[in-house]
Amino acid sequence: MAILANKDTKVIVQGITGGQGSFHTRLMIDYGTQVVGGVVPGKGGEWFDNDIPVFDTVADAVNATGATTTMVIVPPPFAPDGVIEAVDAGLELIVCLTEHIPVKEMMKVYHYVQRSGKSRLLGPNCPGLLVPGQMKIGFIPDMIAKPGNVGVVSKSGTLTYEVGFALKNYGMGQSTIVGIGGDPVIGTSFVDILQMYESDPETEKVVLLGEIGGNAEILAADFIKNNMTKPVAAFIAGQSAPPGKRMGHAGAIVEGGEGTAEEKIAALEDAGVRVAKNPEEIPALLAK
Amino acid sequence: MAILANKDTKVIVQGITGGQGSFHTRLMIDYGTQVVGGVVPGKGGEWFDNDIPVFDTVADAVNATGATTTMVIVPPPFAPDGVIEAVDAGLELIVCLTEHIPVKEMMKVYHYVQRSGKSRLLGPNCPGLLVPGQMKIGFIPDMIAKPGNVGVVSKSGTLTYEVGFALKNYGMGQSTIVGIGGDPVIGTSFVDILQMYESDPETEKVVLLGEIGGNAEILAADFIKNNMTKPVAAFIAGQSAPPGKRMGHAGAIVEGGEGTAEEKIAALEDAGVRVAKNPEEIPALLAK
Amino acid sequence: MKLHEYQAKFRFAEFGVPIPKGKVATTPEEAFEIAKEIGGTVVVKAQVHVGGRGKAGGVKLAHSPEEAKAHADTILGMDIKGLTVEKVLIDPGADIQKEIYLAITNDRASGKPLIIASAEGGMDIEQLAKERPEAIIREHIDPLFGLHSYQANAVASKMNLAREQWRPFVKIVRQLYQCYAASDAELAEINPLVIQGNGSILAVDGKMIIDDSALSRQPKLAAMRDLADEVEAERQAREAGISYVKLDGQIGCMVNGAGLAMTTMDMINLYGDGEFGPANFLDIGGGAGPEKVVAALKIILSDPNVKAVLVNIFGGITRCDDVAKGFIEAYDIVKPNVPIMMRLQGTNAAEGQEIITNANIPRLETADTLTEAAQKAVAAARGV
Amino acid sequence: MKLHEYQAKFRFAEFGVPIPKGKVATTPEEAFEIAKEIGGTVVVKAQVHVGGRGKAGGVKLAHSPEEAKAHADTILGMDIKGLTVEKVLIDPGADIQKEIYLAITNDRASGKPLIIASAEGGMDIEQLAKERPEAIIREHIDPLFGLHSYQANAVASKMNLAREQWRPFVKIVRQLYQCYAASDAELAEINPLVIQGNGSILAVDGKMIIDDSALSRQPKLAAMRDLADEVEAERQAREAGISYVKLDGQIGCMVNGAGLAMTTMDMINLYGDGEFGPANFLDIGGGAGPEKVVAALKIILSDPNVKAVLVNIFGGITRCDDVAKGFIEAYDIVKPNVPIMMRLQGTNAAEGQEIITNANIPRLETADTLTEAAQKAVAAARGV
Repeated sequence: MAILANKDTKVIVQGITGGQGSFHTRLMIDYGTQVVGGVVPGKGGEWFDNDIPVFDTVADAVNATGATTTMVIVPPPFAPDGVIEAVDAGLELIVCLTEHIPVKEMMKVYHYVQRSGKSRLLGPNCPGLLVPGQMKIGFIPDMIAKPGNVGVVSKSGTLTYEVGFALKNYGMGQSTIVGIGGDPVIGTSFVDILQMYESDPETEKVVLLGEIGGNAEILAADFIKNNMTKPVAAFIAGQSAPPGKRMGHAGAIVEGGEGTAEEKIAALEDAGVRVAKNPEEIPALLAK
Repeated sequence: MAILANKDTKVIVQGITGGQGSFHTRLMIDYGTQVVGGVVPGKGGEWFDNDIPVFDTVADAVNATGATTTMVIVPPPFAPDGVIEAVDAGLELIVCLTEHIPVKEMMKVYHYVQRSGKSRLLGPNCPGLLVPGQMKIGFIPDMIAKPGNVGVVSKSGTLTYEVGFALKNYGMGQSTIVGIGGDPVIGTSFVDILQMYESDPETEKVVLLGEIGGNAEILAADFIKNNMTKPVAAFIAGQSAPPGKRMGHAGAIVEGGEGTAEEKIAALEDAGVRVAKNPEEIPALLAK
Repeated sequence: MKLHEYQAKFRFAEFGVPIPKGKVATTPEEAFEIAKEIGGTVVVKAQVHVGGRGKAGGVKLAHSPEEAKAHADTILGMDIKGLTVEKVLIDPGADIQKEIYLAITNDRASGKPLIIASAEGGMDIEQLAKERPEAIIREHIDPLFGLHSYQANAVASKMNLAREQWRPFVKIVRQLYQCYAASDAELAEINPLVIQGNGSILAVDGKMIIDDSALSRQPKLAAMRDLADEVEAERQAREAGISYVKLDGQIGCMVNGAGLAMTTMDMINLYGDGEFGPANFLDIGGGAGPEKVVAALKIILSDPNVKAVLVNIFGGITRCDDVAKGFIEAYDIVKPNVPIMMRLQGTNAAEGQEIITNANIPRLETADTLTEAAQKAVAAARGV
Repeated sequence: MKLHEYQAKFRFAEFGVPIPKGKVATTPEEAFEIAKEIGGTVVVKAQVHVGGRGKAGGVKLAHSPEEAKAHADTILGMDIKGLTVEKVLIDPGADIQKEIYLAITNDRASGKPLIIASAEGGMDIEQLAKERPEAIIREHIDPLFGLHSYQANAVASKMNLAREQWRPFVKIVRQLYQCYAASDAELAEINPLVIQGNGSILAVDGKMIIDDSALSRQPKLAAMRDLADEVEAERQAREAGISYVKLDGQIGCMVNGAGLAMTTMDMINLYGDGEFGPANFLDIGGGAGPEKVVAALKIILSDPNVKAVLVNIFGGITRCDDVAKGFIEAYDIVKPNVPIMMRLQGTNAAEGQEIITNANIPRLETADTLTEAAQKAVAAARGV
C-alpha cells in the first residue's frame, strides 16, 4: 500500500496534448500509471497516441472513464480554472504541476478546494508523486526509486531526486515519494503527508526535505512531536541563504526574520527528528 | 414554544440609531423583545435611549451581550455587508428588513449564509416575525396578534396583517407570525418555516400566504403533500395580475408563463390545502 | 428596467461581444443616411418594449437607402401594442448560417446566475423549453466566485459547435457574463446569436433587463430609461416613489403594501362578476404622507376608465389617521368625480374613520372589511 | 518585484489613497523647481530598494528650494548599501500628529490576504510585533469574497481612532485593499499613515511588492522595474530565465532546481570551514539548453570574487548529456579562468561524464557525489 495513489488509480491528464503534458504522460504510462483520459477544451473526441480518449471537460472525462485523480499540466493562466474544474467534477486527488501561478489565484483555489470537503490538491509547482514499482504522476524520474519502506516528502524537485538516489544507493527503497511544492500557498502540507505516512502500514521511516520560508516545517515538527511514532530524518535547504531574498521557489524566502533554516532545524531536532547537515547523510541517519 | 425566537431570545439591532431602526426598536422593546445591544460602526461606546449599549461591530456586540439574533435595518448599500458581518459573528438568526437590495448582492449573501452552516437568514425585504404575547423582531403590528395555535407564514407585510387580524377577530390566536419577504432570493423559504411549524407542538394549524412569482409555493405544496400532518389554509395574491409586470415586490412577477397564481393554487389544492378565494375566509376554512 | 434592443447590444459591445455595426434613426432621412453609410441590405427595426415586433410589421429588410427610408417612414410613429415607435435601429443584414440562443439570467430557485443556451436559436426559448427541454443547456454560476472559464467550455461542448466556432463562442459567453454582472442585469439575452457564412459570430438581437434595485448604483444604465416608452402615469408613479401598474378594469385601487394591493385587485375581480375589474395595481408604500396620497389619487384618476376608487389601508407602521388626513388634502386638490370606497383598518383606524366621516366628502362610503369594501366598490362602479 | 516609494504611493493614489503631492527629481535643478512649486518645507527622499535610507542620510528636510537643491545634490549619486541613488522624491512636509501602520499582505500560513495595522506607526513593525504583539491588529480576508466592509470598521474600532478619523481611515483601508488586489501585490504597506494637525490622513511612506508570477498580467507594473536599481548580473539572469541571487562567497554555483541549488550552497558552507562560501544562488531550471548554460556561466564569472565554479546537476527531466554538451559550448565562449568542479548525476549521467572527459577541459574535475563535489570545489578555490 502506498499513500495517495497506486497502480489501480485511474488518472486523467488536463493538458495532455501540450508539449510538457504529452511528454510526461508517456513517461507515466511507461512506468505503469493508468492514464485513462485527457482533457483539452475543444479537442473532445480526439485521441492521444491513438489510445487515450481526449475530452472537452473534466466532467465528461470522469463520466466516461471513472477517473478519481487528475494531473493538471497547463500554462499558469489556465491552471487555477483547471483545478477548480477538477474540484467541481468531484475528483479525489488533483496534482497540479504548473509553476508561476499568481499567489492571489492560488489563495482562491486553495479555499475553493478546502470548501469542497472532498478533493485534495497536491501542489502547485510540485514534481508530483511516485509509487516505486507501481506508478507516478508528474515528473519524478523513476531511476531514483525502488520499492521499500521509506516515505519521502519534499518541497523540492531535484533535492528529492538527490535524496531518493542516495537512499536507493544505500539499499533503501521508498513506499511513496511526494513533492508538495515550493509555492507559498499549496494544497497539501507536510503535516497532511506525515499523517498519511504515520498510518500507512508499508511506511516504516520517513524523510522530510524542507527549505527556508513559511512555517510548514515548524508545524511538521509539532505534528511529529505529538503524533508520530515512526522515525523521521530531515534536511532543510537554504541554511546559507540571506534574508529577504527569494531562492528560486516563490516560497523560499526568509521574511521579517521568520522562516529561517535555523528555527526549522531547531524545531525538528526538538521533535526528535534526525536532521542531516548534508542530505547524503540521510540514509545513514535513517539506518541508525 | 414558538418557532425561530421567543421572549428569552437576546436580540441586537444593526442600525439601531437610524430613523427606522430606532422607531422599530422601541416598539419591539415595548412588546417585550430583549434588545440587548445595537451596532453602528463609529458609534461604539454610545448608548441608545440611555439604556442599550451601542457597538462598532457585531462581534463586539455578541461578545458583550451573548446575543444570538440580530435585526438588520440599514440602507440597501450596507445591508449585504451587515448580514455577512452577522454570519461571521456566528449569529443564529439574522432578520433583514431592508428592501431594494440588488439581487446580485443577495445571491452572494444567500450562499454565504448557506455555506456558514450555522446562521439562518430571514428576509430580506420582510416584515420580520412576531411571537404573540412574547416579542417581535421587525414591524408586524402587535394589534393583529394574540397568543394561539395558528402558525402564519407569508411573503407579504400588510396581507399578513389583514389575515392575522381576521384570525384574531374570529377568536383564533397565532403561535408565531413569520414574514419571509417578497424578494426573488430570500434566506428562509416557505418550506423551512412549514417544517418548523410541523414540529412545533404549540402550532396546530398553519396559514400560508403566497403570491405570484417564483416557485416557492409549488415547493411548499410538495412539502405539505409529503411531510405535513397539520391542516394548512392558504391564499395566493395576484390572481388578477398580468404576466410580465412586477407587482410591487421585486419577486412578484409572472415570467415566461411561470409563477402564476393559477398553478400555485392548483398545486396547493392538490396537496390538500384549503385555498381561500378571499383572505378573510381563511379563519372559517381553518375552523372546518 | 428593460433596455431597448439597441441599448442592450451597444452595452454588450462595450464588453467585447460582436454586434452588427448599426445605428439608431429617429427620422426617415436619418435612416436613409445610415443605410447609405452601411451599404448593401439593411434591417430596419422598431425599438419598442414589446414582444412580437416582427409580426406587427416593425421589422423590415431594405435593399437600398431609399427602401430603408420608406420602411422607416412606415415604422416610425407606428403603434405597436399601445406604444408608439419613436426610434428605429438600422443594422446591416447578417449572413445567417445558424442561429444560437444564449442568455444569462438570475435563477431565483437556486439563487444563482444561470446560463441558458441552445443550438436552436432564433425561436421562442420558452416554447422550446416546453417542447424540447433536452435542446436547452443550463449551467449555474457560483455567485461568490463568478463564471469559471471551464463552464463556458462546457456550454460550447454541449452545443456541439464546430471546432472553429469554439473559441469565439467561449469568449462571447465570458463577455456576456461580464456584461450581465457589471450591469446588475436580471437578464442578458442574445437571440439569435448568429453564425455567419464566413464563420464569424454576431449578436443580431439583444435584450437586457436591469435590476430596479440596482439602478441607483448604475447611473449610466438608469439614464437609458426611455421616458417616451413609458406610460405617463407610470412615470409619475415612479417619480413619486409609488409602485403602479396600469390594468384594464374600471376600479382604481390605492393600497399600502404590495401583497395587499394584489389581494385588493383579486377581491375586485372576485366580486366584479366578470364585468368589473381593477384599473390598476398601486402600492403607496409604508408610512405614506399626504404628498404620496395626492400623487396616487392623481395617477389613479388619470385613467379615463376609472369609474370608482377603492382605498384599502391596513395600518401597521402606516397610521390610518395620517392616511385619512392625507386623503382629505388630496381630495381637495384632485377633486375626484367618481365614487370612493374607503376602508381603513389597523393602527388608528377609528381615528382615521372619524376624520373621514367629519370631512363629509360627497360620494365617499366607508367599509369595515376588505370583502365589504370590494363589494361596495363594484356596486358603486356599476351605479355610475 | 519591489516598487520604489514614489511608485507605490502613486499607485495607491490611483485607488484614492491620499498621498503628499510630491514629484520625482533626477537632478538637483529639478529638485529646486519641484520644491519651489510645492512651497514651504519639503522632504527630499532617496528612491532606492533598501531599508534604512534615513539612517544612511538618504532622507532630508529642506526649508527652501535652495536647500532642497543642495540636499538633492548630496543624495543623488549617493551609494546606499551598494545601490546608487538615481532619483529623489520631493514631498511636501507633513504636519504629523500621529503615525499609524497599515499594510495588506499575503499570509501564507492561512492562504489569505491579511490586514496588519497598528495605532503605533512609524516604527519597525517586525520589532513591534516581537515586543508588543498586542499593539498589532490582524484581520484575515476571505480570498473568494474579498474584503468585507465591516472588517475595515473592525480595524478602525480596534485602533481606537478618534471618531472624526473613522470614515477617512475606513475608506483608506478599502482603497488599499483594492490597490493590493488589483496589483497582485504580495505587500502593500503604508508606514507611516499620518494623521495631520488638521485631522486629514496622508500616506507619507509607501511600499509595494508585486508577485513575480503575476507580472505577465500586470504589464503596467512590470514596466515600473527600475533597471538601474538592479545588479547587472541579476538583470541578465532574469532576462535569460535563470534564478540568480548574488552572495558574498567565492565559489560560484550552477545547479538545476531551487532546492538543490540551496543545498549546494549549504554544502559549500559546510565544507568551507568558515573560509569559503557560495558566491551565488543559481538555478538553471528544468531542461536547460546550451544558451542557458552559456548565460549562467557568464553571470557566475561576472562576479570578481569567484575563485572556483561548482556545477551540480541531478538529471531528471534535464539530461546530463545535454548539460555536458551545453557546458562545453559555454566553456568555449566564456573561457573561464577559474577551476571547475563538475558533478553530473541522474538521467544520462554516464553519457554526460564521458562527454566532459573527452573534452579534456583544463582545470576541470568531476565528482560522483555532492559531498565530494563540494569538498573538491573548496579545495580548488583554496588552491587558487
